[in-house]
Amino acid sequence: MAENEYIYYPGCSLEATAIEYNMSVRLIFKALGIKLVEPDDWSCCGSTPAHSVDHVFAGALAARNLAIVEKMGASTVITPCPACLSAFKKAHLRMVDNEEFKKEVNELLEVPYECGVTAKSVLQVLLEDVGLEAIAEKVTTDFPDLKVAPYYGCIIARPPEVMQFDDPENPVAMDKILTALGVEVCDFAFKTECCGAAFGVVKKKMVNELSSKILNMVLDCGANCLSVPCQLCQQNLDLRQDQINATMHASFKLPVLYFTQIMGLAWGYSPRELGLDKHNVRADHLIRSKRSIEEKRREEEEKAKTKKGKGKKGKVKKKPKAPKTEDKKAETKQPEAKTEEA
Amino acid sequence: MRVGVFICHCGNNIAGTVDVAKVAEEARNMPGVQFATDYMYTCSEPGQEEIKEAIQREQLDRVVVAACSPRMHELTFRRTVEKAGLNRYFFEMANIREHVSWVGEDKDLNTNKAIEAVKLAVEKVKQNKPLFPSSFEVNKRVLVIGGGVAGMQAAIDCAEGGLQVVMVEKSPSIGGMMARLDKTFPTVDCSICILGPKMVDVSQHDNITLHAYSEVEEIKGYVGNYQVKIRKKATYVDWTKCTGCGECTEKCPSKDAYDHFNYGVAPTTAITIPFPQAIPKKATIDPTYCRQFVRGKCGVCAKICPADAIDYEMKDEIVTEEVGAIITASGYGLIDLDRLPEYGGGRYPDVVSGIQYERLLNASGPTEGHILRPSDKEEPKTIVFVSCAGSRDKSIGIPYCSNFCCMYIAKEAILTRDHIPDSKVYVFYMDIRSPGKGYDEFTRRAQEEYGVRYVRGRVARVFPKGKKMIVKGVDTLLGTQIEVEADLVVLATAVTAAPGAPQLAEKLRISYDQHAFYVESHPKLRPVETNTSGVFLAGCCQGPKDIPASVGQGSAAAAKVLSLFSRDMLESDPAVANVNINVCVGCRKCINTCPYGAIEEEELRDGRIVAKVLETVCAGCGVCTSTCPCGAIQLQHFTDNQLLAEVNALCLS
Amino acid sequence: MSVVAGKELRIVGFLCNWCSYGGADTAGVSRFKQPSDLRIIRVPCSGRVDPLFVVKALLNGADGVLVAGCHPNDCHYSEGNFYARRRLEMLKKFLSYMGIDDKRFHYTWVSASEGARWQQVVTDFTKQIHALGPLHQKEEAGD
Amino acid sequence: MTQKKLKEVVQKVLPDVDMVIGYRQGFDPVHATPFFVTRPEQIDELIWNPLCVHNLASYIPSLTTNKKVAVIVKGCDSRAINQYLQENLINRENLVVIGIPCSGVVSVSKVLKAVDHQIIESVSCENHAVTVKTSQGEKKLSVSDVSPDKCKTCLYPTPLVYDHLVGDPITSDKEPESVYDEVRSFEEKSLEDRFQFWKTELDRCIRCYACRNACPMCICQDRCIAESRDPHWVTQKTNQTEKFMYHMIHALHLAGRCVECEECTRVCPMEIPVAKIKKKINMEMDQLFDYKAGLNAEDTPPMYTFKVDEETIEEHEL
Repeated sequence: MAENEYIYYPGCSLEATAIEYNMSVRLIFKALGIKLVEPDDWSCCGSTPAHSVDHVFAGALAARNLAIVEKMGASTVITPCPACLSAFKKAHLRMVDNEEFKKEVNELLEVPYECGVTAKSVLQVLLEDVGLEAIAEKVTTDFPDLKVAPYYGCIIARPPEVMQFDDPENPVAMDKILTALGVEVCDFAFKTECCGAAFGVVKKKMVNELSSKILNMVLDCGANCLSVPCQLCQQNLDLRQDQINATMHASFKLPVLYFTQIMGLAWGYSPRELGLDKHNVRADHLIRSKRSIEEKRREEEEKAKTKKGKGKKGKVKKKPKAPKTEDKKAETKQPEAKTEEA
Repeated sequence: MRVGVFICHCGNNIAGTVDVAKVAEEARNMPGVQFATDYMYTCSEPGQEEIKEAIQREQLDRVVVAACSPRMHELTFRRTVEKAGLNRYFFEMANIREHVSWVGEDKDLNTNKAIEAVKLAVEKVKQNKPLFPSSFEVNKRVLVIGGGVAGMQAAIDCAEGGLQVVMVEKSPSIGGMMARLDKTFPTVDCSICILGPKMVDVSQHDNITLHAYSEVEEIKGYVGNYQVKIRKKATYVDWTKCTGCGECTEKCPSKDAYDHFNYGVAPTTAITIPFPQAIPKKATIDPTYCRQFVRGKCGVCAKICPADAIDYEMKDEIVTEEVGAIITASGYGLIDLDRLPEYGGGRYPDVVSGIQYERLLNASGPTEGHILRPSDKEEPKTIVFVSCAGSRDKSIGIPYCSNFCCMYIAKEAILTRDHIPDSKVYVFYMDIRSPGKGYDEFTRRAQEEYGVRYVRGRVARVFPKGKKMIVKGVDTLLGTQIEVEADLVVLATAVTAAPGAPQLAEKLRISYDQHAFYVESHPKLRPVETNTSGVFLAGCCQGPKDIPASVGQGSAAAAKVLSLFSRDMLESDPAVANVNINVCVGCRKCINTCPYGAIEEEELRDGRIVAKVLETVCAGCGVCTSTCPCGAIQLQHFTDNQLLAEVNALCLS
Repeated sequence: MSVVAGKELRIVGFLCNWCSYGGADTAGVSRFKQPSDLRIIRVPCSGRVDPLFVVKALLNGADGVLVAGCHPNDCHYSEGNFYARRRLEMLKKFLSYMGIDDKRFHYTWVSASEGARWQQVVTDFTKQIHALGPLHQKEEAGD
Repeated sequence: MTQKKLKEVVQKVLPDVDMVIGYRQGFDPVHATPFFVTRPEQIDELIWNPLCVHNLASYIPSLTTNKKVAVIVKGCDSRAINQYLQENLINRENLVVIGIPCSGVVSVSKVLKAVDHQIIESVSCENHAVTVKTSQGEKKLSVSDVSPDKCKTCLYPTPLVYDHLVGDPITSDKEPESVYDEVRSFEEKSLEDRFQFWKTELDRCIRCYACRNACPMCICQDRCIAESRDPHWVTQKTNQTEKFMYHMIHALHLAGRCVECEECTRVCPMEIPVAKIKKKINMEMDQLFDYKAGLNAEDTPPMYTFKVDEETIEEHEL
């Protein structure tokens, strides 16, 4: 298939609740002159309750889509959704190193999957294929008020042997991209902490606690919004924020943006094109003041302060000023321990 | 041919899953077998007697013992048959324990497999030829690689035993890790105070030649006669002139060099003397920071040096030492803090490693013994220690226990309470491993007398909150999650093999495990020997161990060398290559492929060129034999016909 | 006596004394259970294994041949396994040309400490040979 | 004309050497035979035509140690000389190489087939054709129709090493890749078919060792392990196993050394395509180590050296 073209699997939620993620992704790839081709007749990725009930079935759901991609003669499929991604990768890897499983799965498929497709996240291809230079080149606008906490969620880099991308404990892919955009990225400690989305329906109370911890940490690290690559996190933290405020006696007002939306903004697209109006917590106040990067450069040259990292090892990050924080209850959910699969 | 076969029960180890009687019975029908029996413990005194008697009684001329691995007992039985008057190479072992009884469950299959193993050995032994070792002289000098406490002990013991010792230390001073420690457990003795005298002994002993800031470049030869090339790295300071006065280090303008000795707790100068008790106490320039090298101009040290010892033009120098044995005490490494991102390792200055903390505690450290946290040089009030930071963690490929962390954490905790009486000290631990004399009492003192709070559970995450570091973990005894607001976090970073350990092992031709720790000949019975004769191990290069264990191994290795050198001549293994000059066509392929250059040309009277093996140089790998097209050069004891006999025993049936 | 009919196939292994034979010992000491088919011939170094031994075994009745030596760079004789690697690779590529399935011959590296790896190698290779079945039933070694 | 030029060169060379090895008419018109010229008056007997098939280089290893020898080589034969030099089996000082660019020779057995084994009365060779006269009359055969397989894939018609070149260099019109087509097409057969093929071919082998004796690289000759008892690789049994074993030995000992002169096939009385076995290994050597035997004297045969990191060899999974 052509150089500047990707097979693009949006996944169910990007057609609905997370349509703005879809919009922004398509927009930036358009801007990059890269065509996104949807596989015809793509179906559920299997990251539904299926995988907790029947591995073969879940595998087959994923493999069906991979088989379609394979038939299109492509060796890579990209998806914005971490859940789809992990479903694809899990099924693929399992089929590769377990002939038996592969057979069972393919028996359920009209088109067998021959394990010739690598699934990648939109995040990964933007970082690895497109590259930071290309991303930085396109930047036109700077938003001085924007202070972003990069929140990755639990699965985009975990388990490492499955996702094979970035650091499972301290992912940095999104940080790099945001930095390349000239956005101020805060040192956010809860990058991969569980937001509880999975229990959204059954254990509201716990979810609220977990989410509020994350939002607290956002404030603690001096950020005023979150950037996410996962629509489940987005939905959970954005849609649920009022509920969290209510149950946790907090008053968060933290916009939860897709990193692709922030890219779009920095590249000069309008909030509407990027579907920012679709969020529950609006980011308008953060993006109201903006300037062209030329202005930015000029202003910065004026206050030419040189700050150098000292010593050999890791440069010293500036201390985040800790604003209002309540809630220091020891009761929290155990963050996902590193998975131990031989 | 009169072969005797002895099947060992090895108690139940073999007899449990192999019908030894049947094996013996089958053996009796094998062509050439004169006598076969089974015995409870063939390696026992009476067991060996039985073999000797049988050799006399049955006039056996070949012996096969089916028992454990030849790597275990081949030597034992070779001696036995020799005592009974046979050539020691008229013996073969069939491994029916490690390779049969211990790995197979089905008794019939095992028995059959054992029978075939015996058949194999019988066919081989019938092809065996008597071999006679030749002897060669030993160069009674020993090379010690590594100037840590293990290496120093080995060097001193060898030197005291009258041997000439060459010590190679890669850093500018000997002393190793122990020199960096503030105190030692469980006595809380001053580390450098007890190490210093040893260091002085090393430097002043007439029998010890010290090459500091040097590394082993290449090793040639074999036990008794090694040639070692040593690279003396350029220090850019003429050590024959340098008096160690230290003026240069005060005046040096580039003050942001990485301090290897202090593990980068604070920057240092480009020209340094690592620590006050350093031996040799000489300055070294780090060209990656020195302005003279980076910017091409500076020369301050050169100007102020009273001894005019600075030499920016200095180059590495290669010296060659000839030795008869090598003790490697090349020490260990520690994983980088960056490999522990969940603990903020490498990102937050107030998350330090145990060894860095030692330097913060130490009076000659960058903080002169005041515990000040790196970020703002304030005295921390709450200090959290995290044990097993990387150790026992499959997910980063370190499944093993680092051995001494539990103890030094207890020590550092105690010292912290001494330094800062009003401090709160927490230790997160998985288990407390304190199996040593006075060790458990020590960890208890930490808890009971010094009020260190031990929390049984792992830390999930460490992150900053204001000026504090939040340590988020679980208390498995209370069954709850806990968060501690700490001022300083100390990680007991996992012990790894020393950087470059595999490369050194390859030079030494010894093997290393998947974690690059060196492999001893036998985990229980030959802990300081390697499979390369003449090369011995001491200290942490073999695996994490504490000071007394390292010192013990140092002495043990020295003892091994002394006993090796107690003979003037060594016997060479006669299982070397041998040329049949009537067959050799002089194609020189063996000469070109021999890894040891042990084969040369020889011109016969009729002018024919044939290959000639230098017996003492040949190590017996047999590459020549599999290279020779006409089979003229044969590795003794593993000749084509011997291996073919084994193949045929298995295949033609 | 020979292989137990129906249960076993004839598999010959050439193991270097320093790494792989040690690895097999380690597997034994750790009681790592393995299929019983393999018969082990001990050689000083994988470099000693003339490809002709493999051919000889396969032609004379072996259903599979396994050669194991020290990992590259970790050869007790520093270079032996480098020669072995080239020569055995050549053989592996050649066998099937003569009509002998190259799956019947495998060479690999196992160090003295890799008992678990040895168990894996033996188990997998034995499985592979059983999948291929006996090599010699059809063609009789008639005189 | 080449034969004339050849004689002039030999005239020049002979005085400084003990012998010149060339060709002369054999026992019948279709057979040429090796000819050792030691005296000037013999020079006139020398011939050069497509019947000159033997690889004369095979003779030199045994000679150059104590004699000064000149040898006449075709392109293919010349690779043997380079290979000897690589393995320093000959003394170059004592060797004068007279190279002849060769536009292809004939396979005598193919010629005989072409005239269905009639007694041949005369043979005349003119540009790229041989005219064979038998009692049945004359038959004109184009050389390319009756040439041995090696000519069909010949990349080096002009000798790669020589002191004197007789005639003008010829460049090959063959595709280097096409050289191994034979192997590739054979590998398309099923494993079983391949085995059956060799089984039937090698079944004819009478272990006369002609292929070995004719092989320029079989330097062991009468010390060959196929005949020795120590080491005892092969028994005297005449079964398939031993026949396979013998030919495997020959092939593996030539790994990275076979110069593709195909003397082995030429001399086989049972018409077994012996060279076909080696061709496969040559292909592997080419693909694994980018090595063809006998191209230049400085190479090291790949089986006698190694790289610490072999880019072309990856570990085999089970």
